[in-house]
Amino acid sequence: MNKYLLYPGCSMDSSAKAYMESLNSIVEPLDLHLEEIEDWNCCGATEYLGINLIPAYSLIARNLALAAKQTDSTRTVVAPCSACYLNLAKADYYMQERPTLGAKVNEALAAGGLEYKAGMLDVRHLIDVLVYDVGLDAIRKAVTHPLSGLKVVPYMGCMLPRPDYQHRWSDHEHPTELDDLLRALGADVIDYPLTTSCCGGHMTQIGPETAFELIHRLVSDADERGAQMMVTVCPMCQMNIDAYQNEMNHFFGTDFHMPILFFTQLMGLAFGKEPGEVGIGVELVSSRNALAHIGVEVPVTQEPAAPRKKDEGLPMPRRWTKHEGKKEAVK
Amino acid sequence: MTERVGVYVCHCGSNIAGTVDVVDVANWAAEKLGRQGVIIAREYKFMCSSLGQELIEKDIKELGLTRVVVAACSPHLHEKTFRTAAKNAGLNPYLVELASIREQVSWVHSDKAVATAKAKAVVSGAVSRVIENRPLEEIKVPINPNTLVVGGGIAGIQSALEIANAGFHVYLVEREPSIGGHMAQFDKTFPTLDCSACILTPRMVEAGTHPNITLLTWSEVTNVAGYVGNFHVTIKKKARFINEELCTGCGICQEKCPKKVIDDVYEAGLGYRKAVYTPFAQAVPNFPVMDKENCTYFIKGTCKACEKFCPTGAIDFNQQDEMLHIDVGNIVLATGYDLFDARRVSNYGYGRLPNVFTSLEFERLSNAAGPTAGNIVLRDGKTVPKNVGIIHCVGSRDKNFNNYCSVICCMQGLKFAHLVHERTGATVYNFYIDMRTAYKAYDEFYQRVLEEGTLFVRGKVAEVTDAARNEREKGRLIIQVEDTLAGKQRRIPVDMVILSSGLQPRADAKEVGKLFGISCSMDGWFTEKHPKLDPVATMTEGIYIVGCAQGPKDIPSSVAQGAAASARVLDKILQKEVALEPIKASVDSALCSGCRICNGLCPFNAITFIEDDKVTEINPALCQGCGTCVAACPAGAISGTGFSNEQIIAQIDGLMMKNLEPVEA
Amino acid sequence: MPHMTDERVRAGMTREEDLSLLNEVSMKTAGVSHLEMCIQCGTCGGSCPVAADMDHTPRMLFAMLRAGMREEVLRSNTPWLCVSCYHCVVRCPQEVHIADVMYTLKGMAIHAKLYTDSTAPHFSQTFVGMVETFGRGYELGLATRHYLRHFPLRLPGMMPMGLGMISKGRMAITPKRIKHMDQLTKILDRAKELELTS
Amino acid sequence: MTDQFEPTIIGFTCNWCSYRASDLAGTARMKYAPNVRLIRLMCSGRLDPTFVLRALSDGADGVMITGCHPGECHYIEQNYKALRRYLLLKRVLAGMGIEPERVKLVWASAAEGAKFAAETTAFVEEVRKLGPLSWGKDESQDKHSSFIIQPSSEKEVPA
Repeated sequence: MNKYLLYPGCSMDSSAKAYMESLNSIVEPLDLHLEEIEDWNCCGATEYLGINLIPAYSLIARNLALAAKQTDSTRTVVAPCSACYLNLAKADYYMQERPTLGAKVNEALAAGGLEYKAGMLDVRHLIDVLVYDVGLDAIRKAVTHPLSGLKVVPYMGCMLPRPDYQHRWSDHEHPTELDDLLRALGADVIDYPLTTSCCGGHMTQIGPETAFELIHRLVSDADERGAQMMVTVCPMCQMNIDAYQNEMNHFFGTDFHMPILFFTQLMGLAFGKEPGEVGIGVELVSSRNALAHIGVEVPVTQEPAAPRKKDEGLPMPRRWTKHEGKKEAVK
Repeated sequence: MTERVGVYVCHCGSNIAGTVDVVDVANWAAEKLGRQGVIIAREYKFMCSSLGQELIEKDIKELGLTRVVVAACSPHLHEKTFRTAAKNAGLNPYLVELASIREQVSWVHSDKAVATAKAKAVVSGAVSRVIENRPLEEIKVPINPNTLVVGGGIAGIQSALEIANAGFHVYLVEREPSIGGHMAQFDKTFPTLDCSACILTPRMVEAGTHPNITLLTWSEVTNVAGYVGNFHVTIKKKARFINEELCTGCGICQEKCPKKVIDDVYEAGLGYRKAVYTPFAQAVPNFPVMDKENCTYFIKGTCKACEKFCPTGAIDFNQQDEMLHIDVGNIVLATGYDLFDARRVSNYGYGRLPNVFTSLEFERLSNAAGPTAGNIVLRDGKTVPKNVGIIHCVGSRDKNFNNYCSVICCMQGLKFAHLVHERTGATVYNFYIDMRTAYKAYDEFYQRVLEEGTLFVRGKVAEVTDAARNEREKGRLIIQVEDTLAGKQRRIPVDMVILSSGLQPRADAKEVGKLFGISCSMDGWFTEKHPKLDPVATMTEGIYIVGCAQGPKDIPSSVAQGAAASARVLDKILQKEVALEPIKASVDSALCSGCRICNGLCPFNAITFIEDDKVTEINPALCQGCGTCVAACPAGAISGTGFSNEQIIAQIDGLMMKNLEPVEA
Repeated sequence: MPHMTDERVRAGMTREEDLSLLNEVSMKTAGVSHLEMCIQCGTCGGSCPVAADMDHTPRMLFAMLRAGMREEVLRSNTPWLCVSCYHCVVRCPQEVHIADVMYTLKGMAIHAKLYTDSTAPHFSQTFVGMVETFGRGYELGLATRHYLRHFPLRLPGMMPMGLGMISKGRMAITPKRIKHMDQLTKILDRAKELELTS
Repeated sequence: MTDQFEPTIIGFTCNWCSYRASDLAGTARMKYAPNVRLIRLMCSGRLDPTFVLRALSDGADGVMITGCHPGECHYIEQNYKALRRYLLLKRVLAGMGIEPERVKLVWASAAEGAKFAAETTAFVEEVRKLGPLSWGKDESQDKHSSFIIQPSSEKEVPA
């Protein structure tokens, strides 16, 4: 049994409610137990930190302090939102790196009768827990409706793999966790070089033209590579690419139609859930056409054998993995 | 017997006397330390001058001093001076003790009263200690005139040749099938653009045929015992599956071998070799080796094409690894470097984007004897690039990877720019943080490459991507960088990217260091005895480090170090014997309880347990004198000369003024 | 030596007290900033996805910090454009906590009232206001307030999207409030006092 | 001069690093607290914990142990043994009713004269704060004068 404390974050019951619904649909097949932190508050997103220091970290730390009171069966906090995950992880890390910050934040918490000893919780993102704790094997076992034929680009976004205080991810630039998970669901995963490029963050609110440029880069490259949809792990990424795609099209005079779903929605579908159960349909850029590709009967196609390397071609180096031993590197 | 101690307090001009009341210190010593045996205490302007030394020598002879304390500077400066003076006067040099009242007192304190008081304590400590000193003799051991050189790159070859040419025997051990090292992979060498093979192969042949050099390739050192002058080395000669007596190096076996393997070593992964192979045409020795892991016969039990076609019957599938035991007096380590694994910098796309190459790959690409016969082409094997970007500092000067500067990359980048320009006419960009061309004729080469029209962008490249943003970028590699001199971000589309990967210590440098009893720096390079004044020696006597094993360096420096180490080795050989410091540990077998606590403590393997007698013994020649075992022995059976318990305890008591008369408050 | 100071000023050199700017920014940054370690390599400026819209690249901003150019730095739009993508942070060879320094500079600019475009600071402040009132984010309230103030002309174009969000239940009409708002208020009030004393 | 307590401290140095660091501090004329008196060993691994006890029983108020940084030991790895003994020693001291903070381990390379000076001064201040050493809190003052410590009375756990 996998038990965790859940920090949902504000968007999970509003703009990203599809994320919450689909998450609820997969806890049972994966034997996942999520206990919500009581009376959690907003993490401050990327805004609070830009205004002040101690209040911003105290705001975040209140959640950590509350979670610390619920650690009877687990000390791992799971956040499905990348920004929330980063803020919680960052507060925990900096309160240790700068003890004076830690002391002041605790002084503020004390005013509310709370305290938090930095380092006592593990802050992790939902996909981290799914890939490394639940495991790809268990996920593969739960798949009843493989997504074969669905061409997806995995979009990890920025705040998940970076700055990565606790070294949880396979890479900062091209992490493979989401690729691996989508492959386990049977989807056709397209190598997406922009997988950790920025969606614009809060720039959709304060500098829309800057944000449109970033959204355009992501969507046009995904389209260029033949993706039928993008798959994300972060409410802000989903919101920016989904809700602002239309405006972006107006701005550039383009006509992209690139749906973006949460990875949990695809997990739900692969586990045999109905589209309505996993929040499909609330996205503004409809995923209907894309999902038709797995709705229709697609004969199982044999993967074509890799063509024999032409003689004049030069061999490629092996791909590097984080866990590769130093010795193997260069003989 | 009561010792007769003389105390000599140095003024060092005003260096000491300016802060310490030296007259007071001398008078105090004569008065208060009399019970300790001090019979004379003098102060003098410069004790280290010949007059000062004569003063001591005269007192030793005339007053019959048995112990001498000189309160002056650090023992690291003048201990030897005063020991020699004592020796000249007939006193064992180890009965002299220095009290450092300059570096430890006058130079670091300003209050005269406080400084004088501390100087007295320091003198008191030295007096108490010197009484416990015992006469010691330097240990002399003979030197075996044979030398082991490990690593057959240019540094090792140079070192071996120097010693061999002087008439002494050298064992040159190389773990690859041929000597030559990284230099054999290069096409041209900077800044003169000499053909690498043209200058290297004559040296390789000379080393391979030299009557004084025993060449052991496809071999590795597995064990080292002994000490300077007397090392016992075990070498594993890996089975080649080729009878070297019969093989003529004709190459038919390689031709007939049906198994093609990617050559990760010599061709840097960019080309193929066979399962039986010599890495390159000019290999020394010219015998091939069989790569057991890839040979079809060893995998499937059938094939033997090589055996069938070998005209001399030299193929021997039954050959076994062989263990050789040799004795040498000195060891030179020239184990070289590994190339930084550029796949770790994932934002540069090596391993993901086909047309990103490493520096070693490019060396092979541009080499006339390489997989493309020197044609600089993309990974498709045919397209000539029109735009090429060369990225400096890949994995170097970066806290995420290696902190240090890899020294050669700037010049290497310039060399690549020149070669690309010369052979393809492509537009070439160099992306650098700082241009470092500090060596003879190096900056001139930079000027030349500038003249040729290479474009320079000062900025560490942020990423190499194939995610195009416009038509101009489509289908190409885009180098995204801040042009820091223009203050603007640029995206430069190119066809080929070359990563000037840094150098890093061999993956097994730590284990190799342990094998030879030398240490590595934090970065993993072998640590030299002194970074400036003794860069080729190590803290372990008789072991020398040359070339990139000691740190990143170019060919001229590697050659210079190879030669320098040989001079040191020859110096040792010609002395015929070596004097070892008599600071050693020894076991009193009567006290040893055989508990073996000390057995695991010695990193120099000086401690052995004698099963028959159930006691531990220490080999004085191996012992380096650290004293760790002395401190650990629960029975007090181990004593350390020069730093005995008695000496140290006495010094503590002395420093705490427990030796005064009458006891002062 | 008063004439020395005059000469320094005439020579375009910065005043002594401004040389403390770098240190001040470092001290106000969460974590250890490593700002003093910057080698001006430009990895940050090269990595930044929005560098084109910045008046100074991050690297240049750090050079200006070193030079004590307080006003120019705090007026720069660079920190406000930072999207917190952390590309520069993980790539920086000197481990400078660039994104956190940007947060610090925003705070200092608000405090010194030195920002040029008020959109971003107002957005942050509106957001913070919502959080301090309800303890949770309130997207509808935030969006309407923000757009009315800064992008009134963009509103009509946004309506279909906004309506879509509301009709699909992705934007709540009323804000959610946490149970122990009083506790959060007390914590934040104390934190603000501590902020002033630090 | 004020009446503040001036502690006496014995410092053990390694011949290859920290002793040279103290030399360097001298050559560079860096001023530091004069309360520390140094003893040179070949290696911090030579430090028999009983030396520390002897120094304390002789009247020292604190002991500073210095050696090469981990990984930089002249004798490969003997400073790690010093570290182990140091940690053990602190427990022993606590058991004897002596503040373990009276003993401090400092790594200083031959290049770190400034660090050596700064650490020395800092340690003197720390010991000054602790006040004069009194042996065994519940024992009488004069009892310890008969407590003579000889080396090699301690057991060591095999490495």
